[in-house]
Amino acid sequence: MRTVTLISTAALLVGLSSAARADIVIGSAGPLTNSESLFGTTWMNGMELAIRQANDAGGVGGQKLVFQREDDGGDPKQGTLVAQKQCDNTSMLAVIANFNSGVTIPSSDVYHRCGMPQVTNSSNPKVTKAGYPNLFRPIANDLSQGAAPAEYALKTLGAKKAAIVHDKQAFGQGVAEVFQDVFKKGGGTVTSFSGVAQTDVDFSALLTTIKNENPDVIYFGGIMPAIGLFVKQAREFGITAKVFGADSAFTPDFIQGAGPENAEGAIVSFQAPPYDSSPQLQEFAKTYKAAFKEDPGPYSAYGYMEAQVVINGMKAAGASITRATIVPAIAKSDFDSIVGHVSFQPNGELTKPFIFLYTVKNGKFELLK
Amino acid sequence: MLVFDHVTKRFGANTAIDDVSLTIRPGVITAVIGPNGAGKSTLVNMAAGSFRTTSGRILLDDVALQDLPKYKIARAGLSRTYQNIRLFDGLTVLQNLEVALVPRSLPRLIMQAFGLSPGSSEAEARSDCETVLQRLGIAHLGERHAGSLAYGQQKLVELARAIVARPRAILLDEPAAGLNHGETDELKAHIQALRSPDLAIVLIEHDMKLIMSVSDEIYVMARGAVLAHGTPEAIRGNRQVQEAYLGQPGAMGTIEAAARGRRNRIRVRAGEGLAWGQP
Amino acid sequence: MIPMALMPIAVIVFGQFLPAYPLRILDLVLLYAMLGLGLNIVVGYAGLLDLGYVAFYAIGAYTYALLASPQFDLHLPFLLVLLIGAGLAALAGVLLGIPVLRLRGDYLAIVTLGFGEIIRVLMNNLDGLTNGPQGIARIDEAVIFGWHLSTPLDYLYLLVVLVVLTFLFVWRLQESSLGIALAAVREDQDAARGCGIDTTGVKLVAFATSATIGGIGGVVFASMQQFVSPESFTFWESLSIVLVVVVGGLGNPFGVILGAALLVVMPELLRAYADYRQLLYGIALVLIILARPMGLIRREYGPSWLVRRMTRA
Amino acid sequence: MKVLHGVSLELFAGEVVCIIGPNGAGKTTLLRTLSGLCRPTDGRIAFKGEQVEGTKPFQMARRGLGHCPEGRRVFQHLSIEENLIAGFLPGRGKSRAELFSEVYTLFPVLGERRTQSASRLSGGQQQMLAIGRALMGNPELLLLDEPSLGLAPLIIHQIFEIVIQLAERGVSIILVEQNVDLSFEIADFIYAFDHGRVHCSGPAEMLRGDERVRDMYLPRVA
Amino acid sequence: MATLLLQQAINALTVGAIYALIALGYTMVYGVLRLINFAHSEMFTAGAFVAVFAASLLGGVAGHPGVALAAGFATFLAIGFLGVAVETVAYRPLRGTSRLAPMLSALGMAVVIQNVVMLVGGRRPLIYPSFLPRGVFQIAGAVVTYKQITILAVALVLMVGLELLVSRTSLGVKIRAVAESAETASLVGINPNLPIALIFFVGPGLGAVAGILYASYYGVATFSMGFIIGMKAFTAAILGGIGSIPGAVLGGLLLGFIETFATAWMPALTHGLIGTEYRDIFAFSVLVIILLFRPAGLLGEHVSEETMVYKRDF
Repeated sequence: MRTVTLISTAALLVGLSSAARADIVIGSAGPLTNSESLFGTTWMNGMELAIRQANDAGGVGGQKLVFQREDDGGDPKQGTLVAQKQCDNTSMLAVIANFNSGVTIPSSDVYHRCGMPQVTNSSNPKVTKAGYPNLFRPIANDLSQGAAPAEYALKTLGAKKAAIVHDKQAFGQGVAEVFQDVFKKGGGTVTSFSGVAQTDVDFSALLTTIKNENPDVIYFGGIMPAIGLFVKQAREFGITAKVFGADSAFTPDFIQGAGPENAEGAIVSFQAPPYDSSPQLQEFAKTYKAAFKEDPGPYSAYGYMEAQVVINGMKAAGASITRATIVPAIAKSDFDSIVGHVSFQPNGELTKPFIFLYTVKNGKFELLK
Repeated sequence: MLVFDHVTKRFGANTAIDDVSLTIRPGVITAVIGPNGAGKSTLVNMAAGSFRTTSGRILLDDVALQDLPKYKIARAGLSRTYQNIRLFDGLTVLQNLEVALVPRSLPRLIMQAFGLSPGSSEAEARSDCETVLQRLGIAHLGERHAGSLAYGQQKLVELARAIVARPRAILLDEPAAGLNHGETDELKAHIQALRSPDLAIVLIEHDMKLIMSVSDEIYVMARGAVLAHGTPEAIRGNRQVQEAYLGQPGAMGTIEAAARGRRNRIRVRAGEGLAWGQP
Repeated sequence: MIPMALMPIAVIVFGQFLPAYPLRILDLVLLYAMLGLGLNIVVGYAGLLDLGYVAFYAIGAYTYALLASPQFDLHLPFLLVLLIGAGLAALAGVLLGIPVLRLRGDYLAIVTLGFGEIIRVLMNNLDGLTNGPQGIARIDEAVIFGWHLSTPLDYLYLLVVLVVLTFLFVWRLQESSLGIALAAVREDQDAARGCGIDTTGVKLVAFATSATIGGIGGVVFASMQQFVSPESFTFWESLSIVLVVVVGGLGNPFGVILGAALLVVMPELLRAYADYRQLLYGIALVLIILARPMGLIRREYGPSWLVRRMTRA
Repeated sequence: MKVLHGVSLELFAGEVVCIIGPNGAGKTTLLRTLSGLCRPTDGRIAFKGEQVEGTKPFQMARRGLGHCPEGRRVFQHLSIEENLIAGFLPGRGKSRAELFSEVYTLFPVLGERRTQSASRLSGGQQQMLAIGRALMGNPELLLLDEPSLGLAPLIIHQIFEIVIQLAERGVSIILVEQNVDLSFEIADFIYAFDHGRVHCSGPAEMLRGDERVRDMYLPRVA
Repeated sequence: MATLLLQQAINALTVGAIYALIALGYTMVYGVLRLINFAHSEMFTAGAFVAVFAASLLGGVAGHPGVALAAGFATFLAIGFLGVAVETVAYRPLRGTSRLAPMLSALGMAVVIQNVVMLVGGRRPLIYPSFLPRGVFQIAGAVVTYKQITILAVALVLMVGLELLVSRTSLGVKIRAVAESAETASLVGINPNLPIALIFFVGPGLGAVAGILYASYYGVATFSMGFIIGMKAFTAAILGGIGSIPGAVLGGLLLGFIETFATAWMPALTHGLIGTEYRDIFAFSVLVIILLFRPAGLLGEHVSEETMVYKRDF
């Protein structure tokens, strides 16, 4: 009985390792089934769009590109498993992974061991600390994401007092801390720096305190739907301070969730110019909607751009396209993407991180600067 | 010697046991009888530590039991059987008995589990258990799961579990309930065999034939108090006891008469005789 | 005995031929088998439902993460931290056990659940100590007497050894007087007390022992991942370990190992179904439980049974 | 009425049949099979001329079979009156009020304590409640499983008097009892069981007169 | 100060009422089957999504109380039937095996339902159309919304109705009889499957209503919102004494108050040492403390060791 089990397990495990072989496979891993799966799927849809377009244009070096999505469930343990699976797949030449910093940190270790070119969307500054040459981050990290709003609040709005709230998650707390540092250094006062439970939907207790502090601005480091609810409840409490949010709030859902009248005037940072700000982005949004029957998600444009980074790298890799040749090719990236100019520092960070601030005006996002 | 010394138990406003004193001497079988709700079970449960006494003391060979936790009472040498059988159904009969012989000190248990102390006591315990099972004539059931046994056998296993740890006092709570005459006779023999100079035996029963034939001393309880105390003969003749518990001597007669009266009126099965099944 | 001894050897030999990804899966199977064997002491042997087992696992993992990483720039040796982690987990088990073990059934379950959540929230909130939600990265690789463990195969060796030791230990425990006492507690706590068993005491021992194994599992996990963050220690993780035990077979070490294999491999097999993966996992789970409500291998067919059969044959 | 499982027995309307025999002889199982809690592996059961094997217990109850299980099993968390309400079956010829008053007349003590929780009753009273609860279904056949278990002699007498009264009213009764003396007194017909078989059977008076039966089943004179 | 307290009390009451409604579903199922129904939290989520669908069939809820009521009722029925179906498929075959098997089967069903909601209802947070009347009024300076009043009223009516059903009607007697022993109940002519089905109809139905109220109150629904709130509602049920209907109500309200007041005052009392991020563990800490003193919850029946034979828990 047990020998049978053993043999069948063996067969199973061997079977698992021989994944589908294809011309050139680009992998991706992110949350597809948990509470963040909205971000994960729409992000990957963006990549898929770029890859389809590349294939329509003849692929890379005559070879077709195949896109493989993997679910890491936002769980570090699954992230490393997926990373290993992708490493073992010899036809997989690059990955765009992961979405959560907490997953990217352990998985980048695995990718590094097999020399896999890795393009990540996770923004925590720590991600690039290990100094892996195969890891690239073509987006602004939390440092710029938190800094830009703080500077705007200080300089343009002339704010003196800020209340900071975050959701006790790696991303939310990260940007909130940066905001705090920059705001304090710029001479502002932080009246309170509070965390809320990640699943909170009721902020009335906290808002009571904040109301008494009477800050000029409030920074909320967190994601939807929490930020929508927060803004809504803040306004219902009669708090009129300017509210700042991070990129995950850059979605119509935020305006709807908070209610257009409440969201009015809120400021959101985002690493891309607005979808209607350039013909390319408008085109992207249209194509996306045609392909996936829904509006792009907050990270779709990043996904698209990150896939472009990989594809361009492959094109530039020369005659033999391998993991080893793609890495230096990506490092030399130098092109204008739909969201901004991409070129990397030696540590894999963008040379010039792009960050844009938007404000909600008449129920729509409008570029501030 | 097991002594209940002015024991009182109240449940809220209800007084279940009212200033009861009993002395159960070792070497004799002491029966406690009385109508349902008289407080017999409460008394047993207090001695075994399931209920706390409201006041009074319970002593086993000068050890005060009333404030000890249940397991310490068992360790002090008091063991019991239950009105509703409470065996460890998922364990074998032998394991059921071994439970009563598990080493008392926690460090020793841990040492054994970690393989740091030799398992000699385990082997010893096992042979003790087998001896007891043999005495009760159920040695062949040792490896069976207790839950799978017939009711009568379970009662015997429970008795075996109660005596395997060589207690100083044993409380038998309705051991004959649900047993038929043959089984009751067998039980009677086992109870009589328990009699030893350093064991106090308390028997709570409704089966008067068993009580009268096996016990040396009887306490009759009613409404939380001792109604009478004496030898079986004295109790049998006690009028108060008859009224409160036994029923009038003629009671059986009235049932018989009623049954006969009815039987005369209904049709008896025609042509039915005594039939014997095939063995 | 011989086939049982052959099994770990077979696993190691088998591991030599596996690519890294299945090897990592195998590592995880073994890790969960070990956690399952530990939890099984409480759930399977003593009949107490512990829904917060992940707390002990987390304590082990964070112990290693704090004592062997750049976080405080401490780099204590693996084996030492293994001992410390196991000890801290045991201590946590005792500290939790003393107040809660007199609760029965589901009340105990919910309090342990609460404890698990409290530990996770603490890990998430004590930023100064645990780095909060950011987690602790770049944890040291395990080094045992000069042997650097870095590949999945290295961890396979370590985990095989640990699982074998755990297996032998829990088997020994099950057969010892303590095991009998725990079984009595499981079957009828009050009657066990009436037989002179210090039920709170033995439950505490079971709780602490199980916590210790969880702690060791945590230390190994942290060294294997080289990264810990509160996300790895959610309530769902506790439930997964309970699933390993119950799906495999309550109280049966063989069952637990089989359960770990099934529950770790199944989601990996379902990877191909991307969006439907969790849905299919849920359906499979229900079907497995409906098919084998008492677990894949029933309690009585444990190692002792096997040995009896082998010797008889 | 028939049970076949190596066992055949029958009962006529209005009869009191008693089943005796050692523990583990299958007496309780027999009753459980009759009321549908167990399914016979083989054989047939007919009740009021209809085949009923495989019928669910609650359907048997609705056909007029009352079962007082071993150990009484009153609903401890319910009041006495609620226990009786739980046992009431509409559409069996008598209204709830009628049945209430019947039960309270038979067992005045239940009437006195009707709002109290059943858990506060003594063993004898619980047995009365269990019988009363079965009577709320206005049964034609009543199965009594060891009604004397754990009861004081005085109470046993009271309960058996009630049993006779019920029989007088035309309720058929199957009684499983360890107390052979009493069984012999009130039964019309007796089946003695052993090892899942009918060891011997016959009218009570005939059995009582038989030497072998007395040796086997009646207590030796103490 | 008094206004602030009053305001917080009103908020607490609203949240507590929602917890209580969900807790009822847990406690009823537990009372009858001794089963922790992990799938219940997903009934709550599914209810919120189904209601929107039902309302859209009826032409949208905006400003039309009749539509909201009809959609709510339809949802109650739909989720009720879903509950019965889940019981039939996933729990009934496991009756009488082990206690853990149905519990984990319920866990599997929770995963299934959540993923179905995700795949059908979408991953996007659903901006929730309010099923409740809008508007506010003031009591002693505290702002009370009509939403809050409606939530309290709906919860109150449902809870009182349920309590009356269980304690006063003969159907309730049957439910309680089956809860104590399905076998004995069947012997006295009760078909045990009916009360159980009823429980699995009403419990999820109430959960679904709670889902609608919750989503309407906060204005958003996500497919994954059930898990954490389910866990808290279950805590509430345990807190009140599981199996007891008034206990679930008390537990739910208490939990609402603990969370609201602890998050409001704890940061001030501890000078910011313990912030609102600890919200989730206030509830658990209180739970642990209460259970230490009352091992069967606040209104749970204390079972004496000797009157009830407590064999194997799991």
